[in-house]
Amino acid sequence: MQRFLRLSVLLLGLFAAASSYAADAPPPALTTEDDLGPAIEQPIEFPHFRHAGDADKGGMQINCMYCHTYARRSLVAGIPPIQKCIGCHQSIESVRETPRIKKLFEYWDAKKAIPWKKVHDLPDYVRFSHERHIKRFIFQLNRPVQEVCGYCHGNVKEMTVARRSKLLSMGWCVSCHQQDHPVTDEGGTPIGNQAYWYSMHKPPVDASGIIKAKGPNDCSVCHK
Amino acid sequence: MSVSNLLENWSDFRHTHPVDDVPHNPYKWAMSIDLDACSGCNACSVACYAENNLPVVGKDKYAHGYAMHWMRIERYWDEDGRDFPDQGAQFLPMMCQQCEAAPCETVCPVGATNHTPDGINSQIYNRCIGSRYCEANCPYKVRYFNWYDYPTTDNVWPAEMNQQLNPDVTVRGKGVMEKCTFCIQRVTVAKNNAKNEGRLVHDGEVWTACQQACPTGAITFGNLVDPESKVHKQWQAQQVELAKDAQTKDKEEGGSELRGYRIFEELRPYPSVMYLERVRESAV
Amino acid sequence: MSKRHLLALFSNFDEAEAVVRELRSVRIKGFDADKDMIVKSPIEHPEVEEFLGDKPVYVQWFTLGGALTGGLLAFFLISGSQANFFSQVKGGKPIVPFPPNFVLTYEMFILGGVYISILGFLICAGLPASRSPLYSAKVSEDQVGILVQADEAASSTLKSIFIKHQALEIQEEAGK
Amino acid sequence: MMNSGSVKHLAGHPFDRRDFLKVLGWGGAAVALSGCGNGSVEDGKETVVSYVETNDYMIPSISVYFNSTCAQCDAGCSITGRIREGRVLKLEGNPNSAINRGKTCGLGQAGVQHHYNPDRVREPLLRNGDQGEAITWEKAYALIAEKLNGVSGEEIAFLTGGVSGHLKVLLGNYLDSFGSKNHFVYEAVGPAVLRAANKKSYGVEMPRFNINKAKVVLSFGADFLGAWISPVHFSQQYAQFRKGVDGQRGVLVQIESKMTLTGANADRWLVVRPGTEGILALGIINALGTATGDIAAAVKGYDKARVSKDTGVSAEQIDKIVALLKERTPSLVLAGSAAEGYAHGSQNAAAINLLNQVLGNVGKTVEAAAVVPFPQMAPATGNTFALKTLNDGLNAGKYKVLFSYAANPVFTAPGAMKFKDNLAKAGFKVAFTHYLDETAMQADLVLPLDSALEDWGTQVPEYMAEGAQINIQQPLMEKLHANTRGMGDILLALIKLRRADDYKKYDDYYAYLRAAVLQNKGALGGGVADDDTFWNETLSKGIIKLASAAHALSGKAGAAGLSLPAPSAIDAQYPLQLIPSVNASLRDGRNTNQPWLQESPDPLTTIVWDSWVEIHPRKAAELGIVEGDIVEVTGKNGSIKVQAYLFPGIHPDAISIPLGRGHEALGRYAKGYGVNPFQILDMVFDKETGELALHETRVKVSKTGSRVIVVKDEGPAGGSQMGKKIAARLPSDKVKLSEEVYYVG
Amino acid sequence: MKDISEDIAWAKINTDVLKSLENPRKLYWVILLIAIAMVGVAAGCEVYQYNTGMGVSNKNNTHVWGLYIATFIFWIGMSHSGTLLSAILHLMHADWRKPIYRFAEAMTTFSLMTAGLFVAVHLGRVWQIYYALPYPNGRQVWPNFQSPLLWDAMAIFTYLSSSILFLYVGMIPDLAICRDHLHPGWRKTLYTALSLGWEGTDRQWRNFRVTYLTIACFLIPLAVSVHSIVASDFAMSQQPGWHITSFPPYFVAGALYSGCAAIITLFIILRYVFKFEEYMTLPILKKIVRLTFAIAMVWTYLNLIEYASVWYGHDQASKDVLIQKATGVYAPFWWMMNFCGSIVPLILFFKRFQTHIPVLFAVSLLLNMGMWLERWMIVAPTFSHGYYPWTWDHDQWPSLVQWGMVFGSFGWFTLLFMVFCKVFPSVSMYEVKEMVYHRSQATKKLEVTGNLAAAGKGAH
Repeated sequence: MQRFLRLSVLLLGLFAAASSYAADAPPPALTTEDDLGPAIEQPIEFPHFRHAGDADKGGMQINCMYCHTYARRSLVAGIPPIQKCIGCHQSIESVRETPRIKKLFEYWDAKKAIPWKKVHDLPDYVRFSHERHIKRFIFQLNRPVQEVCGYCHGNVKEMTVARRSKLLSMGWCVSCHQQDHPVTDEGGTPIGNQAYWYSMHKPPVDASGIIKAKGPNDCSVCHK
Repeated sequence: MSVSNLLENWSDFRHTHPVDDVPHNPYKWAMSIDLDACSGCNACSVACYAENNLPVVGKDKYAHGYAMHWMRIERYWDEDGRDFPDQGAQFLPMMCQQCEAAPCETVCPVGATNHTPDGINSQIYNRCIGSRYCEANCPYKVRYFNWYDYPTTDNVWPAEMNQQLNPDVTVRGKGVMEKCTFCIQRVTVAKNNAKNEGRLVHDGEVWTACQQACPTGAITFGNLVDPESKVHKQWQAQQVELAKDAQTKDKEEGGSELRGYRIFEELRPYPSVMYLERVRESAV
Repeated sequence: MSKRHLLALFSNFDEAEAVVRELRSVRIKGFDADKDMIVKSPIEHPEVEEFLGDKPVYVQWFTLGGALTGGLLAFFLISGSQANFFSQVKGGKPIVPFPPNFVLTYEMFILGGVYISILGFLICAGLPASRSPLYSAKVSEDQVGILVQADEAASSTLKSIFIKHQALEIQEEAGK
Repeated sequence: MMNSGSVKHLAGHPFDRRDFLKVLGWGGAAVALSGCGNGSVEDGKETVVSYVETNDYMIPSISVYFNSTCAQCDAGCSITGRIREGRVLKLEGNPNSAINRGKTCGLGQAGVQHHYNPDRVREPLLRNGDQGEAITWEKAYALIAEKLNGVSGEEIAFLTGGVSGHLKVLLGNYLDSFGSKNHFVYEAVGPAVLRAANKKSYGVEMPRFNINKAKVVLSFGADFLGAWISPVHFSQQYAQFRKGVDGQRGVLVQIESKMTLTGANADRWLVVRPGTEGILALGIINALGTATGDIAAAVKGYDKARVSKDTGVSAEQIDKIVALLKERTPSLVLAGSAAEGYAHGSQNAAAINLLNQVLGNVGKTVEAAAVVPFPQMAPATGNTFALKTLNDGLNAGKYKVLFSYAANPVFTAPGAMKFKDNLAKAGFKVAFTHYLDETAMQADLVLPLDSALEDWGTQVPEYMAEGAQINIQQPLMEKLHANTRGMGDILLALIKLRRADDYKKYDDYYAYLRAAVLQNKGALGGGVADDDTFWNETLSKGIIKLASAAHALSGKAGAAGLSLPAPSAIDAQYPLQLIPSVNASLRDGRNTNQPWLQESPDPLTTIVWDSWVEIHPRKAAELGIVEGDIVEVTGKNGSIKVQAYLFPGIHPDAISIPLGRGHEALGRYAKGYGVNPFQILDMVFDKETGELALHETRVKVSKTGSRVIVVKDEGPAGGSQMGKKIAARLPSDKVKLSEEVYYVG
Repeated sequence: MKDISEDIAWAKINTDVLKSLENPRKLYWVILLIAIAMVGVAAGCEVYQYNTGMGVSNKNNTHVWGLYIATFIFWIGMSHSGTLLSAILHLMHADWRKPIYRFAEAMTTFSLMTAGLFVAVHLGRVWQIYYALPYPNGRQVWPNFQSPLLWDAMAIFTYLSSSILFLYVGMIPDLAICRDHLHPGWRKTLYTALSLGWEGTDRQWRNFRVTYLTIACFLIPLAVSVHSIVASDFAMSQQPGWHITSFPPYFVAGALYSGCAAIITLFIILRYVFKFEEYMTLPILKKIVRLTFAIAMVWTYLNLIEYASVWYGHDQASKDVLIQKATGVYAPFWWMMNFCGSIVPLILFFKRFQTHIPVLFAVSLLLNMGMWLERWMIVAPTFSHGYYPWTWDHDQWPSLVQWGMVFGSFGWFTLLFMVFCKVFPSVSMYEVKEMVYHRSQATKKLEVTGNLAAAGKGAH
């Protein structure tokens, strides 16, 4: 009898715990979770750490958007045209004869596009806008570029060939979208001359008068 | 968080849409279609095929009722028993009416079709499991189901043709329900541009594919909330209100001389498409 | 003091009843009729309970608890999940609508009731049980068995009572 | 939507521009819903191909827009292509053009399907028995040179559809190089009779019709909303006409024997006995009573009773029309192809034009069109008389080498003409084509063309909406197939073989075109702008607007020479008149291989993917025919079997079969769908112009006994609303349009 | 031969019933093989449909639902009679239910299992069916609880699991019998495990009785709710011909009706196949038949009410659908349904047919066909003749794939049922004993009062 009482209490407890988890589940801290994607072999082993890495580690601290120039104005970050690589590298004699650069010039001379492999690939029914996220976090909230890009792309400045290091699943996106981010300065002035509107809830105003809002929760914003 | 969220925002969650107060801000996309201008030429329908990656199902499948025309042009004859249709025919472009109280939304078991804050009845293809309840409950029968796998096994877009596919619109595989979305991909682009400039979308900034093609300009699309928009002005001039199942003007003695009406208003789906009645000359 | 089990089989309830009454009335040292006697029968027989004396059943409390938990849990779980980050707006309906949630609450009320009743039954009836030391397959056929547990000293008294009432068979636990 | 900003960015070297149209790796752009069987793309394997070099405005995922000209029909609408990652995705109207003002028709929308069509010819093909053998262009040019060697100009014939602009100039020069005058311009369903009649009545072939300024439009079979001349332009005018100039809504009365799309939109659709449109026009003139002089004399005999008897239109109805025409001015009378497809078609058209004259519309709603200041570029308009001449010549064995471009006479010539047989008599046949159509199948050498969205060119529309304009055609994307060539490039290559010195300075047709335009910079409105700026601006606008004078318009043609035959008696053997109808999207059948058009329901019958014969329900009941019966339509020149559709909008003594289907070649979406009524047309010609009288075929209809389910959008309720308020309608005296808010365009 | 209306030996009950578990007759194998073949047909259809797309079932954009949904409702309805027999009649102490309720309950369970399959078969993307399950997931998206389909899923899940539990709990004493009286082997192991150590002690019986009663009490409202929720799939929609207030009771009546008819069919089959003549006696059959007749009349009444409310109602569209049913392409089926549902049961009114097995067999099949047609006539005509005239489609005819799946579902049901009958006792032994006991007690009392010499109970 005792045994079964214990069993029942246990079962009931599990049931209650599961359901309270289901209803009250805190957003899993997915933004920090690492989920390493497959290692990818690129036609040219591009050294991100050299270009974007910190100076003390031999990097040149080039802004991500110097090369991924489309990110701030379109859905995709884009791969720069070879033109861009050549623009710098034709005057950098020191590395001219290294195998990677030689390969680059081979492509350039043949006027052939480099068949880069996709690393961060979302399903085709997802519409992810680099532009919106960059506008929001870099230009409005003034967060550092590498940090902002790193939310999704991980610590690229220490990578050679970029490798996916975040989950990029829907739940992972949501974990960030459902957090409150400031949309106004104190006193309710919109940051960056932005027009804000909210779908269902009036966003909460905190003590300093800053309004914070969640990211969009409307399915059709991200799904096409 | 959810239960506390529930309790904190109880009144929000109990808000009945669209009956209680102002439902949409700052956007409510709506349309008006002037049947007197519509010539039934089908340009809108073909434009829709081009914009929204609609598959051409072919003769056999069309015969079985698998046509995927999100926008269909219906042709009605007079029913006065005369030998010849001497008042011409009646054309009606019919597509998803983007109902405010859409019968399709409530019945979807997985929530693949929801009401957006912009007042569009969104269809999330990747969420759809194909129960087809939405179409069963649609009074207008304007939802279309992918009965076959058109992109692959049916090879609707053989090599080269597939390069025409619009990358902003998902190509639907088998088992998915689809319908007119008011060209939501165009709306999204316009909203993005407006946001960058810190403003709202202007009237006329976003056109639906059908509207853009329509040679007679019978279709007007815009933001019903914006008092300056054409569509708002038309709805206002026709005294058609969104959240009503019968318009005040129609209740007046002697009937209305305004042309605006919505189809099956009395079923209370509160459609977002207002039609303007066709006019026929009384002198001849 | 070690106890021994005795199982007696009877051909009908009348005989079994008589045995039980006698066992309850006689005082035998080392044998407590309320605790040490179990009647096994092939069918459910309400009279057995009458002559065995009033023993309460608690299953219904499990039922009540289960049903209420199920119902309440359903309502809050559903309402809570409707009010999550993705509030699915349905035109013409509030995000947390009552009629559908009540329907589901009703179903979960029953589900909880049934599940927990079964759980309660298993607990109260002591199932699954390890097999008792003495058992006869005849009990599941057509005979009524009385299993007693008594001090060794009392067993002969008990046996005589059984025999008096035309026990068809008496099984005795092997001595230890 | 329109990102006009990016269009301005066009400044840059033209070579670059073509480079930018390169297709960016679009693996990721072919969006798909991953599901069972459709592999997910999330395997990190997919490649993303970047540009080698690029310009600032080419941003992946951002669309750019380039202007060009629609080549789906000859109306000359300007289009704007939406281009993303180097692929043209969609065509919209170019708002700069007065012809279509940013609008398109369904046919125009399907232009991308012409471009991406899987059935396009990709290599030059040389006949080898029944097979086409792929050869190189060098070999093809050499072969042509060889075949032309020693052939006199008289023995060379060049058959084309309507051509204009620099292509026409180049073609003319090429023929000149042989001293050949044998340029046959053929259009199967062009308004050739109308041109002649207009020339006589108004002094110009193609005046402007201001539907938007008219209060009443009386249209004798002119399907101006469907397939007549410039439907997108007229549709826009029609929308304005419906709103009215001063709040008075325009009234459209359509008079025809088979309801067209325009007829379906009319306030009053009058069914008229086939061929008696002219009689009705004269009857109306008579009833108006305002005509004087020889006109009055000419119409004297056309009293209401006779007209009513001849045409089947009741006297009461004529009175109503007359009253309407008297009350509301200006009006506009249009003579359409339905009135012209008879042996007396020219007479019909003249009588109808006379009505315009009597009503005083000439100069008001019928206006002179602008003159194109470069006559050599003005469109060479086609007709069927040209084909007949060519056919006779072929039959007589006059031609050794025949070139064919943008025409498909094997499909569109009446079967009785035996064009296919006569074609075989030509020694060497070269077809410049996009598809292996019926004519290309008969050719000895097939040369694949660039699609209209890959090619350079200029086009001068025949129907000028406002001032004169030249349309620019430019590539909207990189060539899909390496071995196709633009028609201009081919002609340039061929002419270089003849007159190398004159043309060697032009590398390609693009260079020729650019040079030719810049040469006339002043006349083309370039002013003092430098060449590159002017050229780039021209390309960015997509059209060149020309300042030019209008033609002189005469409104006093009178009734001289007008004689209309009495309606012919019903032929006992072939009692029905066959009306081959021109469908707005399929027309003469050149676009049939575009699946959107095949699947786009015919507006009136809602039938898709097949042909049908329209029969009036009364007639059908007489013949015991129900919908879906396969009937045999037999004329003097053969018969075709086709499904029946009961259609109330047709004269009971007529039946109608749409043109455009019934291909035996062309491509997977066209071949084997429907029947080709061209094949059974009688060889009757218009007495004045020699044009083929399309509507003069007489047939009989018999059941074959088999029956099919008609594939159409309309359900079993037919066109009935079943008492529900779905497509509603109000009489005009109940509506105050002037109080409404409306927007046109 | 003695039957259970007389006093038969309890040991014989055990032997008779246990005999049915072993050494199947040839006929059993024949039926089983046919059933497997039928399931094979359905499986083939499903594979084809899964790979090619739902289009092969020949539905279309107007007729989005077809036989799958109709058959789904049919099987759900079929399940109700088990509950009726085991729960309602249990509460009413109708002891004639005892020999037959076990298989009726099994029928409930298996028809629910069959119905559940149709939900999956019907989906366009069955591989995504987990989207419809409410479980905490990484996407943080929940299904739409407003959809009657989800209520359906919930109700069916509750009903199915409760029915299985009810069936199982009621079977525990019998499993103990099996354990005690079978030779060692896999069966014995199975029964030992499943009988949970049941020994028929007073404590077990006491709690058993209360639990059984409680679940029975729950099952009744549950069964009613299940079919009224299925009715809500239609009644909650807006379509003409579906949006009818009387649908829930109408569906419930139809459910009980088809279930009773199915019980008659299975009764006759089992009686013959397992030679249960002594247990499934004609008086019991007569009682079921009378019950069926009563329910038939209730159904007929509700059916007529539905027609009447549509006919006198104000909704022209609904009226059109009704007219379409009676005169359109579906007319033969609609009239057949009315004939089978309302006219055929009148035969049961005649006493001589109430125990006439061949007639009853035929009638019960006809009744079930009528009920199946009823479901089809609810689903299809509304699609073919809905609100929007332009999309009317009167010509839709289900393809062989649909028919194959419907056909196969009967095989699936039979398969499950036949396997059940061989693994578990299909007659409740302990309850038959109770029945026999109570009857003999009653007889004894009669004998005592009538001073008749009496033997004790039992056969010894």
